[in-house]
Amino acid sequence: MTIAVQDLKADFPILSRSIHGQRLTYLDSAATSQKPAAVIAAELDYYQKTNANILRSVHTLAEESTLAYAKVRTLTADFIHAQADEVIFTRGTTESINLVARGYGDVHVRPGDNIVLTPLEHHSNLIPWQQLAKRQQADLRYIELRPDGNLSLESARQVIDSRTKMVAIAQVSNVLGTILPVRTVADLAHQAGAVLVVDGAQSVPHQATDVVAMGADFLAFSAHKMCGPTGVGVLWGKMAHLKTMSPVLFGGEMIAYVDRDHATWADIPARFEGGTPNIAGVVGFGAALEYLAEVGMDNVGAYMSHLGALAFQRLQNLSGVTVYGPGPDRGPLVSFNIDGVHPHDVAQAFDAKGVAIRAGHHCAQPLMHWLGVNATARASFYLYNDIDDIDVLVDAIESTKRYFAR
Amino acid sequence: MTIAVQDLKADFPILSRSIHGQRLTYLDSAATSQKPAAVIAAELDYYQKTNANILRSVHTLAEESTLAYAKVRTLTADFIHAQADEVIFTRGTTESINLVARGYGDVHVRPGDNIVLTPLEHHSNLIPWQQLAKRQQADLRYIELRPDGNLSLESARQVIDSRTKMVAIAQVSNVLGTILPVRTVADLAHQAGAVLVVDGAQSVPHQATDVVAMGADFLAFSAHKMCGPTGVGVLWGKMAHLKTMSPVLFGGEMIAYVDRDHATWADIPARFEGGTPNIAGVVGFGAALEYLAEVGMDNVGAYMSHLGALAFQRLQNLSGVTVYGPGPDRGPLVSFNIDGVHPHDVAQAFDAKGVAIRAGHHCAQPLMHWLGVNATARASFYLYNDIDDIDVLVDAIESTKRYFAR
Amino acid sequence: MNLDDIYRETILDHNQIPRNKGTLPNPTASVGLLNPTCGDQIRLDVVVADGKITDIRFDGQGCAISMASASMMTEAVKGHSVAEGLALARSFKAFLTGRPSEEDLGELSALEGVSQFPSRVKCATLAHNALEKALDPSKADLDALD
Amino acid sequence: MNLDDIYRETILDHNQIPRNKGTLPNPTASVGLLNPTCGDQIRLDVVVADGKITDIRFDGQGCAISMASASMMTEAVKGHSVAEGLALARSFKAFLTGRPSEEDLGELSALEGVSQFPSRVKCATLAHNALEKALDPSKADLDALD
Ligand SMILES: Cc1ncc(COP(=O)(O)O)c(C=O)c1O
Ligand SMILES: Cc1ncc(COP(=O)(O)O)c(C=O)c1O
Repeated sequence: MTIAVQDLKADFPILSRSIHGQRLTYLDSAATSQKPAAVIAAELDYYQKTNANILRSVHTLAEESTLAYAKVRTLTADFIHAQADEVIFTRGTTESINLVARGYGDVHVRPGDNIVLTPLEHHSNLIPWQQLAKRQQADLRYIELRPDGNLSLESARQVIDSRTKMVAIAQVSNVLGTILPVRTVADLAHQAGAVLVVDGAQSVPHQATDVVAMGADFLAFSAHKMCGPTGVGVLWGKMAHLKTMSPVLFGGEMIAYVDRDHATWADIPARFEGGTPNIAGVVGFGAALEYLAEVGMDNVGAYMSHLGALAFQRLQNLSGVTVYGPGPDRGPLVSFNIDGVHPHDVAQAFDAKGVAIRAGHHCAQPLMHWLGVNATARASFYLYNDIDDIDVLVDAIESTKRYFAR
Repeated sequence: MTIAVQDLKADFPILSRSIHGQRLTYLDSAATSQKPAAVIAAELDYYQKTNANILRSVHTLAEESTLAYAKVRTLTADFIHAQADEVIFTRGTTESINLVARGYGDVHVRPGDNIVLTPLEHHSNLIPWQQLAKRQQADLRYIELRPDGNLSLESARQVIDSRTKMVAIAQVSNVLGTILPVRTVADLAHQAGAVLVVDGAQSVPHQATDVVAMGADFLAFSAHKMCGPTGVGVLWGKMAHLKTMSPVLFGGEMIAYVDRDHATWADIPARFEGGTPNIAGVVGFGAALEYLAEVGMDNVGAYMSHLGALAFQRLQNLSGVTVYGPGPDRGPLVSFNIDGVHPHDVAQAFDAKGVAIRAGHHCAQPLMHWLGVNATARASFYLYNDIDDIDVLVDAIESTKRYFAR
Repeated sequence: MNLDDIYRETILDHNQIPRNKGTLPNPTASVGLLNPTCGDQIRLDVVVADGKITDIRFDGQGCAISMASASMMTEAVKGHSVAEGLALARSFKAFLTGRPSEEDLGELSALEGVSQFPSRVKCATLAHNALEKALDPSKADLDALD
Repeated sequence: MNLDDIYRETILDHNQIPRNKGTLPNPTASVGLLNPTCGDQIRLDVVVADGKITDIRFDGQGCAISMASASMMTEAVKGHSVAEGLALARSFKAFLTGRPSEEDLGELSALEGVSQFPSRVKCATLAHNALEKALDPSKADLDALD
C-alpha cells in the first residue's frame, strides 16, 4: 500500500470534527465523500480572485474563468482516458443519465426495441429508462443476479438481443458492492448493436478508469463522491454517439444561430451545457482530480479493495449480523443488518458513538425487494478511512446489538 | 439612499483585485455577480463542518445538512413572498425555464395552442419554448416592442387569445434594461386562461419581489446573479400548477415507491429535484439571501434604479455613442455602441483599463436583429458599484473613442 | 447525546410487544403509507361507527420509533371519537416539530427525544399520518402507498 | 497590458481599409461562418482553378481582429495553391494557440498579441476556419452558419 493514509486524513478538515463528544468516524462516503482542504480552497480562491461568467465576455476575469473551466474538462478527460470534447458537465450522475436517456434514447429507441438493466441499479439508473421505455413504447429487461449478488452472464446472454438498443448498468453496486463485468456486457451489447451506458458513480471515485478498455459508450459519474464539490457531474460519451444526440436543456451558450422561430446548435460539448454552469464547482472538481491524481488512482484502487475486503471479512464473522452481496472481492462498502434491530435504529445508535453510516433502501428499492428486506445499514469507505475505522465499525455493531437486546 | 456602498465594496474580496495593474471596475454583474465574503465563508464552512448527503441518512452530519438545505428553501420563499414547498432548486434560470416548459408545457399545451413571448427574451427564455412549440405543434407568438424598446400593450392584447396556454416574459431585459409590465401581462394571460412564466434573472437580484403582487404563475431566477454561488437556481410555481406538472429529471430522492417497471413520485418539491442537489451551493445561496435581506431589498431596488438612470443619462450625452433601450426608467444596465468601433474591441480596450464589461449578442440574437446590430457593449451594475464606477465607465468610453480614432 | 433519550423503556417495550398489530377483517377505512426515505411501510385498518373508532389495527415493518409510535397511537385512540383521534394526530405532530400541543399525549410523549432528529420525526409520525388519512379522506396529499 | 500589443498599426490599417472585401459573382466555393460568442459572421467566396486560389473575397461584420485577420488572410493566399492555403490556415491557428507553426505567416504574425486572449483567438481564426472549409469540404464540423 503506497498510501500513507494517516497523512491523508489530515487533508480533510471535517474529519477532526467531533460528534456528540466523540471523534467523527465517517463511513458514508458512498452517499457523498468528504472534501480535502485543497478542493475547498480552490473554490474559495475562485470566488475571491477570478469569478466571472464563462464564454461570454472579453475581460480578464472572464478569460481566466473560461480557461479554468476548460482546463477541468481536459483534466476530466485525462482522468478517464477520453477526449476533452467528449466530456459534458452536468449536476451529477442523475442528470448525466437523464441526459443520455433523453438525448440519445429518444432519438434511437423505437417501439418494440428493448432496454436492458440489472436489478441492482440505483433509481437514477432505473427510472430514466422506465420513462424512456414508456415514451418510446419499448420494453425494459433485466439481467438477473446470481444468489450471491453477482451478475448472471447466462442471463445477460439471454436478455440482450437484436432488439436491444441500450444496456445500462452500474460498474459497482452502491448496496451490494458487486463489481459488474462491464467489459463482457459491453461486448454482448456491441454484438447486438446496442450501446452500453455505465453508471460509474460508485466506481470512478475508487479505481483507475479507462473508458476505452472498459468498452463503454457512455459513462456517468458525480464529483461529490470523489472529493469534489456538490452540484457537478460528468457525462462522457463517444464523440460518434454524441453527434447523434439531441440537446435536452435549451438556452444560452448551447446555440450557434437563433431567430424567432428557429435555432441551430453550438459544437459539442457546449451543445449539451445550456445555461450558466456550476463554474466554481467545476473548478473545485479540477482540484479534486488533481488531488486524486497525486495520490494515484492505482493506489486508491488497491487501497479501497483492501478496505472493502477487510470490512466484509470482519462483519461476516460476527454473530447475529447478515452481510449482503458477494464475497471479499467488492467495492469499498458493506451492507448489513443486525438481527432484530431495524437499520434506522442501528444508524441512530451508531451516530451516538460518532459513527456515520447510512440506513435505508439506498435508492435501490427493486434490489431491496430482491433481497427480501425493507432496508439495510451500509458502511462505505474512502481513501481517508483506515483499518482503525473498521475496528470502530465492529465495536459499534457489537454495542448496538447489546443495547437493543437489553 | 440608505445603502452605504463604500462599506459594501469591502464585503466583496474580488473587488480589491487589480487587472493589468489597475483597480478592477466590475461592470458585468448582469452576466454574474460577485460574491460577498459571507457567502464564500458559508460554503467553506459547510464543507469543513457539515458536509453530508441530504434526505438520506440518520447521522448528525446528514441531519444538519438536510436542515441547512431546508432552511434555504424557507429563506427563498420568504424572499419572494411564497410558500417553501413551492420552491424548486435547479442549476439556474435556464434549467428552471426548461423544467416548466417540459414539465408543465408538455402536459398542458396541445396542437393549435399558442405560446406568447417577446422579442427581447434571453435565449434561455426562448429556445425552450421553440422546442415546446415543436414538440406539441403549437404556435409561437411575439408581443412586439415599441420603437423605444418598451413592450407594446396594444400588441399584447392582440397576440394573447383563447388559444394561448403560456406567456413567458422577462421582468427586466438583460440587454435593453426594459422593465416589462408584468402585472398587466399577467392579467391579460389570466383572462385568456393562460399561465404566466416570468424570467426573473435580471429582476429578482435588483428589487423586492412579491410573486403574488406580480401575478406570476411561475418565476425563474439564478443565485449566481444575486451574490450567490454558481450552479443554483430557483423555479417557483403556484402549488396548484406544480401539482399538474410531470417530473422531468428522474432518479434518487424524487420517488416514493419503485419496482422494476413502475415508480410513484415523492411529494412536491422533492419530486422535481432528482439526484443529489448542489447542497453546498444552496447553503451559500442562503447566505446570499441573508446578506441581501440585511441590506434590504427596498434599498437595493432604489439604489439600482438610481445607478441605472444615472448611467443612462451620462452615456446618452456622449457624442459618437448610441445607447439602446428605453429612457432612464430601467434596470441597472446600459447597452451601447461606439461609432466605428466593434463592441469586442471596446471591451478589449476597457479591459486594458481594468474595466470589465460584456460585449456580444448577450444571448439575445432576435433582439440584436430587431436592433439591427450584431452586437453591443453592455455595462451592468450591482449593489457594490457606485457613482465613481460610472465616471470610470465614461472615461473608458472617451479614451476608447480616441484610441480607435487615431 | 444519550441514546436513552430516544429509546426510552416504553418505546422498546411497544416495539417488542406491539399492541393492536395485524389487520381487521372488515375495516371501514384502510390506509397504506410509505416513508420514502427508508422504504418503511404501514397499513392501518380502522372501524368507525357512529363517529367513534371502535377498532383499529396496524401492520407493517419499520424501525423501533415507527412501530412503537403506531402501537401507542392505536391504544390512545381506540374507543375515542373521530374528532379526538384527529386532534391527537395533529397534536402529536405539533409536539414533535417543536410547536405547542394542546392535547395530553399520554405515553406518546415518550417520543419527545425524537424531535431532535428531523429524519426520525418522519418515522414517528407515519402512523399518525395514516390515522389522519383514514379518518379524513380529504388528506389525500400524504404519501399514499399507491 | 499594453493595448498596442494587440492593436498593432497593421491591424488597425487592415480593419479600416480591408483588402478583398465583398463578394464574387461566380465562386467555386462559398462559406458562411459564425462566431457564436459574439454573433459575428463572415462570408468567404473563393474561386479555385487548377488547384490554385485564383480569386478570394470576404464579407461580413466583425471586430477589428476578425476583419483584419480576414483581410490579411485573403492577401496571403490569393494566387497560391489550395495546399498552401490550407497549410497557412493550419499554421496560423497553431500560432495563435501557442503551438509551433512551420509557415512564415507574413503580416498575419501581427496578430500575435491576440494569443493571450483565448476569446479573441476565435475572432482571429474565423476567416481561417472559413478558408479551410471552403478548400476542404470534409471540414464540415466548423460552425456552419446554417
Ligand atoms: C450507483 C449510483 N448511481 C447513481 C447515483 C446518483 O448520483 P447523484 O445523486 O450524484 O446524481 C448514486 C449516488 O447516490 C449511486 O450510488
Ligand atoms: C434575462 C435572462 N434570462 C436567463 C438567463 C440565464 O441564466 P442562467 O445562465 O443563470 O441560467 C440570463 C442570464 O444570463 C438572463 O439575463
